[in-house]
Amino acid sequence: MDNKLDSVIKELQEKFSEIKVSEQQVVTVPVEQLTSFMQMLKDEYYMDFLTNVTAVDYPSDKNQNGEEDDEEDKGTMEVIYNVNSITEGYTLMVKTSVARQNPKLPSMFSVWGGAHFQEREVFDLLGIIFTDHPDLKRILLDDSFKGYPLRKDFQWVGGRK
Amino acid sequence: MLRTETYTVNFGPQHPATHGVFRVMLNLDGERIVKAEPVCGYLHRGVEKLAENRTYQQVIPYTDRLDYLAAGLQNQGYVETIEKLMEIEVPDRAEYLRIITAELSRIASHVLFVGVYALDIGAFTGFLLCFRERERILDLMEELTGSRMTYSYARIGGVAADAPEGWLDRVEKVVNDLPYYFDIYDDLISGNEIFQARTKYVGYLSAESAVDYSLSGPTLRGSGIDYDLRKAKPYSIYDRFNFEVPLGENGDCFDRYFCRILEMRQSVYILQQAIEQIRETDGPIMAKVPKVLKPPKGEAYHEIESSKGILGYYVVSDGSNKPYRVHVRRPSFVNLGFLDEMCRGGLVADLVAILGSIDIVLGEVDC
Amino acid sequence: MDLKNNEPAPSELNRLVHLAPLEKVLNIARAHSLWPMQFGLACCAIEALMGTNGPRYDLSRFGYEVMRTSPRQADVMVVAGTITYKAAPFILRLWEQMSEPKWCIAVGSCAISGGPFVDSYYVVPGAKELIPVDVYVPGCPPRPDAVIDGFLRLKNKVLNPKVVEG
Amino acid sequence: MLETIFIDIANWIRNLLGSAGVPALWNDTVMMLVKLTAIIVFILINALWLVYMERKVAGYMQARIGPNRVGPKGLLQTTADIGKLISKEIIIPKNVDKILFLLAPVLIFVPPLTIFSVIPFGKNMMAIDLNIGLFFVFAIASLSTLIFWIGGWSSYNKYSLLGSMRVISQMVSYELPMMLALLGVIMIVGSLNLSEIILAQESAWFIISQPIAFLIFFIAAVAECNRVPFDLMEGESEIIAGPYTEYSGMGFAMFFLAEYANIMIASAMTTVLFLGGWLAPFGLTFIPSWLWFFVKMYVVIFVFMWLRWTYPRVRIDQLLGFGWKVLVPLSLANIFVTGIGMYIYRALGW
Repeated sequence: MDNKLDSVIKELQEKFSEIKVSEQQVVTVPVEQLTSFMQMLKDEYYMDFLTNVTAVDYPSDKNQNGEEDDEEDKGTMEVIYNVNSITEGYTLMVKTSVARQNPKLPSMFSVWGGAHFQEREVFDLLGIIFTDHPDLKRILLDDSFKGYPLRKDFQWVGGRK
Repeated sequence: MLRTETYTVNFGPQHPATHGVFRVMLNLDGERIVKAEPVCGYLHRGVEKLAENRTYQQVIPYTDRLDYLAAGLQNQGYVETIEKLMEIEVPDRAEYLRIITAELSRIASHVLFVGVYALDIGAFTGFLLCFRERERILDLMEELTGSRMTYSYARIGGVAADAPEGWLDRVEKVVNDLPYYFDIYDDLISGNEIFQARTKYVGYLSAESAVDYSLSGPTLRGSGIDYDLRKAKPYSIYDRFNFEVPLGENGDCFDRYFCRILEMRQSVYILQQAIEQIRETDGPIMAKVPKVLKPPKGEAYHEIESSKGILGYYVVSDGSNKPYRVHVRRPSFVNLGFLDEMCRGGLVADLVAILGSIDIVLGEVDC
Repeated sequence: MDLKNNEPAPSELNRLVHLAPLEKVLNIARAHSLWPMQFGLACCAIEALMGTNGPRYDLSRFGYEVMRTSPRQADVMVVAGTITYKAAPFILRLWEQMSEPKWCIAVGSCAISGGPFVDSYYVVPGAKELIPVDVYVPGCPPRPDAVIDGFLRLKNKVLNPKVVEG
Repeated sequence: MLETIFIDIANWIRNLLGSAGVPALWNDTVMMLVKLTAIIVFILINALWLVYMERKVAGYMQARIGPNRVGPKGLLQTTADIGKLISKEIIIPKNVDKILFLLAPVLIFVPPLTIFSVIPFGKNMMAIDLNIGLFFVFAIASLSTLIFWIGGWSSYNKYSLLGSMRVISQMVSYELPMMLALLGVIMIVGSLNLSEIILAQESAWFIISQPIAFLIFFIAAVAECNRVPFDLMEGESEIIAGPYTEYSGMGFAMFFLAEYANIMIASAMTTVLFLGGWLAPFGLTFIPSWLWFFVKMYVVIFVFMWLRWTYPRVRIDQLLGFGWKVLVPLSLANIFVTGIGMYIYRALGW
């Protein structure tokens, strides 16, 4: 199973020169190529099942991989996709990062319908905007809620007295 | 001149068929559904944010309260993720105990589903009868973990306590009794003509759209897709057991319902094997884990097959004793995504049948 | 939160008509027929509304099993579960829709004080912030026995209104 | 002695009034009032007791105990419930049609009360001996449809409206097969008088000679009473409480009790039409006729409850489809077969 995935990743690396692959086989894709990359995953590698979409906020002082930020003092947000293949049995973690100041990336709804709710959730809790999403609005929090709670700089008052 | 128009009905948040605080904004034409828009978040408690301010062990009780009907599975999913992150080897006996609690949780959850589904369709007796069986399972869990619903039994690196003396025998007895109860459900509920008329060919879900919309669990398998993580990508020690993955044929409400009934019977097989095997397995129930957990920098995504579908945990560690980010991929939440399309053209009563057959738990939907 | 705020507002007190001896008889009737509203928020609802009605605990022995789904016909609001800011307005509304006399039982830590979620950005710390609570049933979630005990305490309270007035 | 106890009481009152010099017209009026009061008390007590019985039956069917705390064996449970409901606040929501909203729960008891005045509880035991009894019963019973609808319409609530529309369609489509099924019985008896229908069953109950009619009638009766599996009107998991959603306190209690009064009527009619009414089976005439009537009625009521606690609910289109596509043709066929049977019967000269 892992061998299969290895070969898939190798092929992908040949096709997309910009992608980075970490030791745990996490693929990092630049935002610009995300849609074509994902479409290829689905069409050519039978990755038909988008399990999970989530995002992590990395303000400038925290960067997980120890990489340097391109922009000065802005930080990034990483969007993580976990894609499974029901037929082939392998699973792949795809990452992309967007600037924290202007978090925008294309929606995966056109590739996998399952992105619909999960992207809405990411938008709701982290404020990442998925362009072309058919119905991008808050899903868990009410519409009048201010701020995005899962961002690291979110300030709130708990009920503890 | 005669004129008809659609109107909007708020189905919920307080409504007996929504299984908690969940709202469906219905656009109705007479009794036909034109549009059904799910509105969730009434139970959004911010677990993911809270977890960032808790130590790794302190997160375990919060996972209980996500899917409170099958807390054992939630615990298992979370601790296995952390173990994957820290590369901890769990002792065999602990694995078996986890499997037993997980499968018991699965049965308890499915039993409740059967009852609540019967109630949704209108059979009140089925609802209460299912509690009779559920109580027996809860008794076992209470004896083992001290709690009826929120177990917090799994620990990072093992389980909280070994099985008390004679507990396994009692589990075996209950497990051997269960198929008899399932027969009763088949007689009272599944075999009922009206029940079948209400659920068969209702809420059709094609295999393609089920996969496309990332639906999982019995909802997916009801459409005939063989995708059970216990079989497809065996985690924990599921590769040691013999069992089958029940599949539906038509992808309607009845198939989704019946898949769960069959799944319970498979869980019984797994439990019987697990009890047999754990008797021969001695040893510690906890791996050597430091008191203060500080996983190395990195991330881990791990998914298990919960009673509702694929339950994934994504944990990012920054090297401190608190997780940097915890995300839960909740099956109930994702399964809701296709509700609108499934309901369109149906009647109000169909919505109840469809929503029930997805088997959502609001704690999990809203996180 | 101090205790004073827990008492019902004076206007609400005035709405309860006191007819002395008749009221006593009616109180006996009320105490033995507390119909809960079928309305569950979270985990506790499984125990408090479903488990107690199940065959083992059988709340119906006391005659409290008639779950009304419409708030108009219910007597007791069992707040079982976490109240979030999104849910708070409609819980308040449901409470206002219930007809007098009505009572409230807060079941579980979350409904008492916010429980394990008290630090969250989206959780109301307890039902007492919204509505007057008559009986608190602690636990996370409480056992059905405890919920039945809560009902019986409420029964006592209805039978002896003086007990709580002082 | 026991057989005629109620008739004796009635005669005693009549004689008492007569000996006191009350004119005959007044005497009759008083007697009528006494009888009606007796019926009202009878219905109310029975409805209360039926609620208790239902909860007990439900309890035992669900491996529970049921109410057992208030009074001996919980017998006073429903009394306490009614006591509470009387004292509850009656909410009149904004925007409701006030007059109709308040009128509906009052009117809901009129049809059951009226119907019970023509039902023979025992030999010669009926308030009014009407020669078009059967016709009268169904004419009045249809009225309750309207009253449910009034309640749902005036509530200004979408669930109520849905529920009341369901009531209308359900009642209309099930009254037809009900009547048609009874034509078989009427053809055999040749009379609409309920007493004569009972007497015609001296040799064999109509459940034996008209089994199809019985089945259709019973199914339709369950539907007319809005009981499971046809309880679409208040289908709790779908439309909250249907037409009663907005009713609180006594308004709701009236609807609640009327449901049981309707069950009593349905069971009483089943007893009269198909189970031989007050006729004693197997020659067990030492048991008074009115007791037989109650025993049979309660057996039917128990079946009603049994159904309720076993079956799920059907969907509205299935309900209507079943009524129009199955029951109506079946009842028409039944009339046809009965007619042929009667022709052969007469030709043979029995």
